[in-house]
Amino acid sequence: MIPIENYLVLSVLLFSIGLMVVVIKRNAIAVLLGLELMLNAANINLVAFNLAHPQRLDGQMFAVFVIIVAACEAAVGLAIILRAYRLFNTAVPDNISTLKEP
Amino acid sequence: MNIEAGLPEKLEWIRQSLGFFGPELVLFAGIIVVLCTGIVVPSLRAGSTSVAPLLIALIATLVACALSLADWGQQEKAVDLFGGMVVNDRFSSWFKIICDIAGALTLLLSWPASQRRKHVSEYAALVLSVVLGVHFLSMSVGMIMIFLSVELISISSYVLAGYSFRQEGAEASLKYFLFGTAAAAIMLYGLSLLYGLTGSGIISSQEFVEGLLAHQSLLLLVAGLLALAGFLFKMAVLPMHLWAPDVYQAAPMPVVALFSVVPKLAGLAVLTRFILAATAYGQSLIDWKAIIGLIAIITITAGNVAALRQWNAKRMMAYSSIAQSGFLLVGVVALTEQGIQFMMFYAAVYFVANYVVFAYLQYFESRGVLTIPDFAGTGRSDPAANTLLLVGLISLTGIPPTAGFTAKLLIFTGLYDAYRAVDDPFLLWILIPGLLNTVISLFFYLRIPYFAFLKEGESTPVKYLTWINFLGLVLVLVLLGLFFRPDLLMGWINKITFVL
Amino acid sequence: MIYAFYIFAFIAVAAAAGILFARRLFHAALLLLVCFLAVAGIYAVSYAEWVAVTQILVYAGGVVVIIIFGIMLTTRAPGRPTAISNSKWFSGLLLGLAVMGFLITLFLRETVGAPTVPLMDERFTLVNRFGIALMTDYLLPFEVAGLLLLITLVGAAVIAATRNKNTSS
Amino acid sequence: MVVLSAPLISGILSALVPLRYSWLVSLTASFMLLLAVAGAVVLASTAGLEKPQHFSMPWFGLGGNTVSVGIFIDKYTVVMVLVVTIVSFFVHMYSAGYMAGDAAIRRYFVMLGFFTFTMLGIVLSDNLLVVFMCWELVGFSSYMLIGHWMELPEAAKASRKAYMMNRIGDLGFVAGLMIVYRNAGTFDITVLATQGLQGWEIAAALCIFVAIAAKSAQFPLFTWLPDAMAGPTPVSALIHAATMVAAGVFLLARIHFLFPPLALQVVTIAGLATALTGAAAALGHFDIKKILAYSTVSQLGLMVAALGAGAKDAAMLHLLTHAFFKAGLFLAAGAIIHTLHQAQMSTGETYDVQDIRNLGGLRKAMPVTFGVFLICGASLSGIPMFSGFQSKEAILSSILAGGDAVGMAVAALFLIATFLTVTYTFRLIWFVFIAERSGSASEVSWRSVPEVPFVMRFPMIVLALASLWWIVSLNPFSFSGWFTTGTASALTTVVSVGVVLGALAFAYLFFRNRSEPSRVADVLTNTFYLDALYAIVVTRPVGHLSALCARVDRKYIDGFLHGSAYIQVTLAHIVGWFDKAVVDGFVNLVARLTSWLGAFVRTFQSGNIHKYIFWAGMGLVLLTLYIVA
Amino acid sequence: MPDHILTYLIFLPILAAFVALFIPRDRAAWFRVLNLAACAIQAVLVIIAISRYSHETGELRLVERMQWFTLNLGTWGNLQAEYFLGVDGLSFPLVVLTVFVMLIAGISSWTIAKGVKGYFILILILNAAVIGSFVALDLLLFYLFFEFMLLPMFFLIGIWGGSRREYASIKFFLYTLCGSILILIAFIALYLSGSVPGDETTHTFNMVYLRDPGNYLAGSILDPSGSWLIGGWSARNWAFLLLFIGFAIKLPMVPFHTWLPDAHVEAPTPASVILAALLLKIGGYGLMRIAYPLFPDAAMSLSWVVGLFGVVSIIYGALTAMASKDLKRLIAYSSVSHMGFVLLGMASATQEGVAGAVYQMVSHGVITTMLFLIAGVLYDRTSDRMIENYSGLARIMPAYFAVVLIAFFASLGLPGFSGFIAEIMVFLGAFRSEVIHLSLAVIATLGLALGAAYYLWTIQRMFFGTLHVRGGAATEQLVDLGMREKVMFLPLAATTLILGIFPQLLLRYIDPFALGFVALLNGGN
Repeated sequence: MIPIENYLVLSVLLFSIGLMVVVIKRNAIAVLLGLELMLNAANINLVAFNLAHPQRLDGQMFAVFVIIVAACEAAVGLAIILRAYRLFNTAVPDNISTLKEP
Repeated sequence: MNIEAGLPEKLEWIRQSLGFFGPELVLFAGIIVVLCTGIVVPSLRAGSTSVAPLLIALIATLVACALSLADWGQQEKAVDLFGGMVVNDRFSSWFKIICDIAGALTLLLSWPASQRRKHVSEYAALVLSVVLGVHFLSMSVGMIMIFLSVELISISSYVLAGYSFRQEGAEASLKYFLFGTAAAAIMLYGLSLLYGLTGSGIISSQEFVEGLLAHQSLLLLVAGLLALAGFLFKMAVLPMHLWAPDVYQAAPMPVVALFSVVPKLAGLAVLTRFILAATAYGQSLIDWKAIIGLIAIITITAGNVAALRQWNAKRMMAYSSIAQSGFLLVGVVALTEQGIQFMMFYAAVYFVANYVVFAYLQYFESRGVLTIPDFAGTGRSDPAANTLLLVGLISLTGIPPTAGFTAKLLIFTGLYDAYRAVDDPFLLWILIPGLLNTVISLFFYLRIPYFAFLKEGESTPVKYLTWINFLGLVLVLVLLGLFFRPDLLMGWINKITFVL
Repeated sequence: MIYAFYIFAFIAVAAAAGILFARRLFHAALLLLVCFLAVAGIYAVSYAEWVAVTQILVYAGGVVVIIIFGIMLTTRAPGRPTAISNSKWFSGLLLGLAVMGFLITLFLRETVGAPTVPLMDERFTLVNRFGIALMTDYLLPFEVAGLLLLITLVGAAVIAATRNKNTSS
Repeated sequence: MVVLSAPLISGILSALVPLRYSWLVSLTASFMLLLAVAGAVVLASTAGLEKPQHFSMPWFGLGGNTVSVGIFIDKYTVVMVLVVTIVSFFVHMYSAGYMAGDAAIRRYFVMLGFFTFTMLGIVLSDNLLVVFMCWELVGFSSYMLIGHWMELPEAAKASRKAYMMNRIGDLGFVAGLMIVYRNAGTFDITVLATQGLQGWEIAAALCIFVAIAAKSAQFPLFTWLPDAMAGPTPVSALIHAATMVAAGVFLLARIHFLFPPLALQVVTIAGLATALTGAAAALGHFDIKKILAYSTVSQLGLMVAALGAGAKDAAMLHLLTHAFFKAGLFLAAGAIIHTLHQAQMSTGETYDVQDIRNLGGLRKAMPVTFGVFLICGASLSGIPMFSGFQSKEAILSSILAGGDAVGMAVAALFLIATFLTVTYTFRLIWFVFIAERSGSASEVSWRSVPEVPFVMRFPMIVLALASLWWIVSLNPFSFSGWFTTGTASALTTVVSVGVVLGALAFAYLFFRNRSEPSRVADVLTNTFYLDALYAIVVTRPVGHLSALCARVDRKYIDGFLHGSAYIQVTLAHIVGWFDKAVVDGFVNLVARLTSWLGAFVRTFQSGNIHKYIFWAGMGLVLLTLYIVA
Repeated sequence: MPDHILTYLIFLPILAAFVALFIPRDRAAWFRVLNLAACAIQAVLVIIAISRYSHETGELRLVERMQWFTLNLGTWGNLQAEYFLGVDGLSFPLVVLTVFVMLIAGISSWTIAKGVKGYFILILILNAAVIGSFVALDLLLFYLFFEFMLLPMFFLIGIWGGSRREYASIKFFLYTLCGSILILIAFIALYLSGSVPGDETTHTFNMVYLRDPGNYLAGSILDPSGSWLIGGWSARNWAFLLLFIGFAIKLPMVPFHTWLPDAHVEAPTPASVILAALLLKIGGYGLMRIAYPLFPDAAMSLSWVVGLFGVVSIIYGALTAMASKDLKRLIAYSSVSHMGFVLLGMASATQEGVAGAVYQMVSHGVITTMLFLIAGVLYDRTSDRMIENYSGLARIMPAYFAVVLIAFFASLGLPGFSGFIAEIMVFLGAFRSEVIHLSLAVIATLGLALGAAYYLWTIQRMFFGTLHVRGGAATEQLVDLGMREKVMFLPLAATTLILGIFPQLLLRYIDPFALGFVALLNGGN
């Protein structure tokens, strides 16, 4: 039997690596990768916790919906990134900052 | 275990649930019809700037509003729908009604030709989907539904934020998207932990509360905070507020008006439900009130002081809306039935005042007035518009004779009452800076009238009898009316009951 | 089975860390694919076959493909790979390690509840149960997810369809 | 009522006369005053002198009490009413000539009528509060009349000084009123006379005496009176010689019962000091009106001293005689000034006509004036056969009546003052009328100066006649007449006559061979440097204090707001967050502080999405840590 | 009650303002006439009110009372606000004064040239708000009117003001708003603690109910038993202090006065007039209507503070006035000084003192109107108010000089004018008071001398001496008063004179109030 802590540690690792990717990587697509990692981390939690309640499917079902949502996010996100790329000629948000405190 | 067992009952439940889903179905139909008009009717497609989609969407929101109102009568007690994923009660109906009207007003504000340059049908569909998402969110008690509704609102919002189709629009979209997705991921992580700790995915369920009480630990606190992050993001509350000024600055004005009210109130609704559950109806050891109070007071202060030095009217209103979220949270802090009722009153008043302000900001924007110094001299050329705007701003500040005063008075009364009840000095410490912040807020709210009336500028008189003035007048009369007869609105709100 | 878990877990973390250190965006995307597959493996050993399959189909088959598509479209000069530059190592590591350390400490200190071995219902496979649940208990989320996809479609279309010359102020 | 209302109507009428007919003013005003005189005579004859009469009616409610306004008539009142109305009438008449052609003649007669009215108010009122009101109002009319020629800087300054000094005295009156009200609950003089104060008598008496001292030009508050001579001479005659300044003496007599012995001693000392300093100062001056003014100061000092010594009747008698002869002196001086001004206007010369160094030998040119001056001067000096002798005699014998050492000392000082009086009077008359001024360019023109017109001459003559002995008693050596009774001992008569004659002789010998009056001492000319002292002790400190307050106001109270804001600004400079947006008019502490905070909040808003996410995450972590901690 | 005079008084100007909305903006004369007509009708109403007012006892007259709203606060009970109007010996003279001054201000507004429409609408709103504040007997209603005065005044100063108008208007706004926030805090505490008699669950804003200690809920924050301590001090004392400071800012009292000179100097003449003659009175009125009667216990124990600050204001204001170079600034500081008498009289808690304080409010309202109009006359002609730039004006402007004399001497407390009666009553009251030390009264008398000093000095500098004008203006600009100006000054001068000679005309209204006020204070002690 796999102890639940193992799942949790794994998910935390993925989550924080995802967070690091989000903060560290400059390219918007790389940031998107990090975000996907974070979502995955949550999914691992959901699946793992569902093990405690085998007669119900909440966790797994949640995970499936998260995957769908993640796909939507990715699609819209990429569309937005592409558009920004087209307008600014870069996919690095740091180089796009017309909007900030004056 | 027989999985088929109870299947007919479940189906029956779904069938009955549909009966309570009128407004949502109307909105959904609205989305489809609007999209179809865009695709099917070639003449509309050609121009893509026709008002027809707006009209249809407007009708859809109004019908949804009417249906929500009609629901009101039957909602003596809350009804669980769709396997307990959502709950239909007066609390949600209240927010639904406000958001429907807000959606309708947004569509009205989008009416001028300058606001509909491209993709009108898609625009209308996206607005409707935000409203629909809010409908879901305000009813949601299941984590899955919470997450899905948040995402539904978010994804539509990302697109709407960039609807100016200019550079900064794209930038705002991008920032909004990255920040929003991060917030969603954090919230999701928190929700997953909460699910693990309690074993239930429905926050209003008995199981969830028992699970919470069984796990009064630091981990629960962290999980709750992570989950809160998502709601705070929707409300634009510290520390999840950073997206708001940039997005507000770039998005088209009707969309900003929508953002400043609709997702915020939905976030507030779900946050209230969440906090009610998280405190386990008063049995929890973790002092969620204090946490929310802390967040609220920091938010109010930060929003107000940051707004002080804004010269861009929209950015200023972004910070203003951040601060106002803080005031809304103060209503949650009290976490008594009255406290929440006052918060709902405040929400309604805030919504009206905010729409007055944004309606006029849009009006002035169309005349080339973007920054606050641009307002110089407009008081002379356009006194009617500026006066109505002034009333809106006064209401946001909370000065008589506007409903904003009554709302703030009630919010603080609720807080004081909570203080009396539990004798927690912390609540008093929220009360005092809250009042002081009213003074601070005056400075930036009155900066627009200050420039408009006091500073000299070129002025060419304009017509009074415009539709925007009519709209503004109606809204302003609501604000004034609610000051003189707040009982009219509170009478309705008093009918909303909670399981506390 | 526990070994399989550890192997998958190791692969997933390693691939994730690889993303962090990857020099080229394309490599990062591929590492993400590896990570996704490993996570799918973890789902598989956790009695969540349906999730695993969805993971592989949607993530590996969909998301990663879109991302790679996106990488290609944002490549400035064709043929030259997009390098990903990093910044804010300090703040990133600070935040990430803080979260990591904090949560791991909490997890190890507090008992979350021991999972039990799921009791498989013999008459229905997991897929059956999923199907029925999806059409009953989870009907509303299912519909909303559909709506979400529709909106995504519309939104992406709006964004992509706007032909905007690179004229900016 | 006629007495009271006639001057008021005169004032109002004067105001209503159209500008074009302003010559009418003097006519109507004089006529009204004649009515007042008639009323006063009737009053004097009917009211009788022995039995006081009292009428009053409620005026307004003051707390639980009622302030009434009413008339209280006794012997002193009758005397004062007569003096005021008669002198006022003659001054009105005289002014008709003196002020003819003045641009602001209407204002002049308005104020003159108003003054007479308020003066009569002081005299007739039965109520301390009303007395105080009239007291202030005579100050106001005095202010207006001194400053009548407003273009003259010294007139403007003198009027302000007079009013200010009176005002300061009035503070004492207010304080006295407060004490009276606190301790007695009423202002009614008749009630106060019967029930007295319950405690605080000395404080009340001294407070009120401060007011009296200011109004009656007592030491050390007399410096305003010489300056007040900048006003028209008839005004000086009426207000600053005969009536207003005597109001203090009158009030002192009227509320004598409020003064306990200790307070009376203070009064005596102040009176004597005034008498001596005034007389001495009169010797040191060259301005004809100033000399007369100091003479007035000195004589008032004598009256006050007499009152302090308990000689009420005698003091009032001297008030009466003094009013007539001093008014006569002033009117005569006015005649000289008026005439010489006219002469100057025809010759175009400019010299100070009031300076006795520029005068001399007027005896021949203006015989009537000389005669008047001589009679009144003799009365002032206390030469027998003139009223002044009798009233001084009355005072002296009253003082000595007690027969104790203090009385002797007071009497001795009194005689010294008399000696000085004779000296300066002689000096004045000698240099103005008798001594020839040789080599003066203006001498030629003097030969031909005309005597003043009849409207001016008549009042002078009447007043001179009134300075003779019969006004007191038919017996020129007795003061026991219609007003006072009693006899002086032969010794006092002899001594005083001796002093007077001795002084005359001394003065004649001293001044005979001098061609020009010399400066006696700077200390006298500058009236003991009292004004300089006031400047150092009062005026300048108040000025500095006022400037300080203004500075505090601008610098510290506002500056507290601004200053703490500046600190914030400096900080903001250092940090680099300061921008010009701050200087937009929200100059205040709160705004600065908050905008500093605002700048802090805004620094997170860098536009960098990575930072946004970082700070959001960090915010959550910090929030958690805060809650956990 | 069928009598709605007070309602008419309040809503007539609002109606007029509404009518003015529909008049074309270039018809300046119409607005003037409209404003005058409104004021004239108000005057007629006031005369009717005077005829109906019987002044024997101190109770409220012309009462109008309606439910405004009742808010259900759930388990906590109800919040009741009433439309509750009434006048007594305190407010009635002030209402009459308001109508009178508004009429004069309306006449003096004829010189306003720019933005006439907005100007008169603001004036009319101000009119309604001031009257409303004086007659409202419900705290919420009072606060409504109180706040309502803020913005019109802000704009009047800010738009029609002088060169530093923006600074002045912001400063005015900041100060007054801070004051009103303090007041609001106290009001909230009041309604949280007070209830309708016989119904513990209904919280009320009704001032009359809140005067009765029995109507406070036991254990509430302002429970008269004083169980609540904040920082070791009774919550009632704190609430009194909040109200005191809040109203003292409005009064204004040293050291919260610095908004006043700036606001006055920059405001257009009619606005200065309204500000000084009426708005300052709201401060004194608020103290006497709300702070003192609702917290008699705290008021009695803190009276020495009130008195002390009153004396400080008297002396300090006078000294600062003396150093002022600008005529209007001088007048403004003189207002500070004179309003100090109101504080002193109030603090004495004697019938004389209280009546004197009310009398002083009315009298100062009339006199200061004249003073500001005087400054306005000069400013209209030369746009220069520096005292040192003028000399010898008396000769070329005799009528103006006469008015100046009357106004200045009335202001410095010459008997025969209303100011004297007020001040002497205050002194007499303060000196025999048992709650403040009598030395305060003695020190305050110095204010009389200082007042004389700065006025006389001003007269000497500006009106006496030889004629010349510095600072760019030509002597020819200095024409004497015109007919319209004479019409403005005449009733004012007559009023101050009549009130000075026949004080009972006013005192018969004030005395019953003062009697009741002192009884209330002593009863609460």
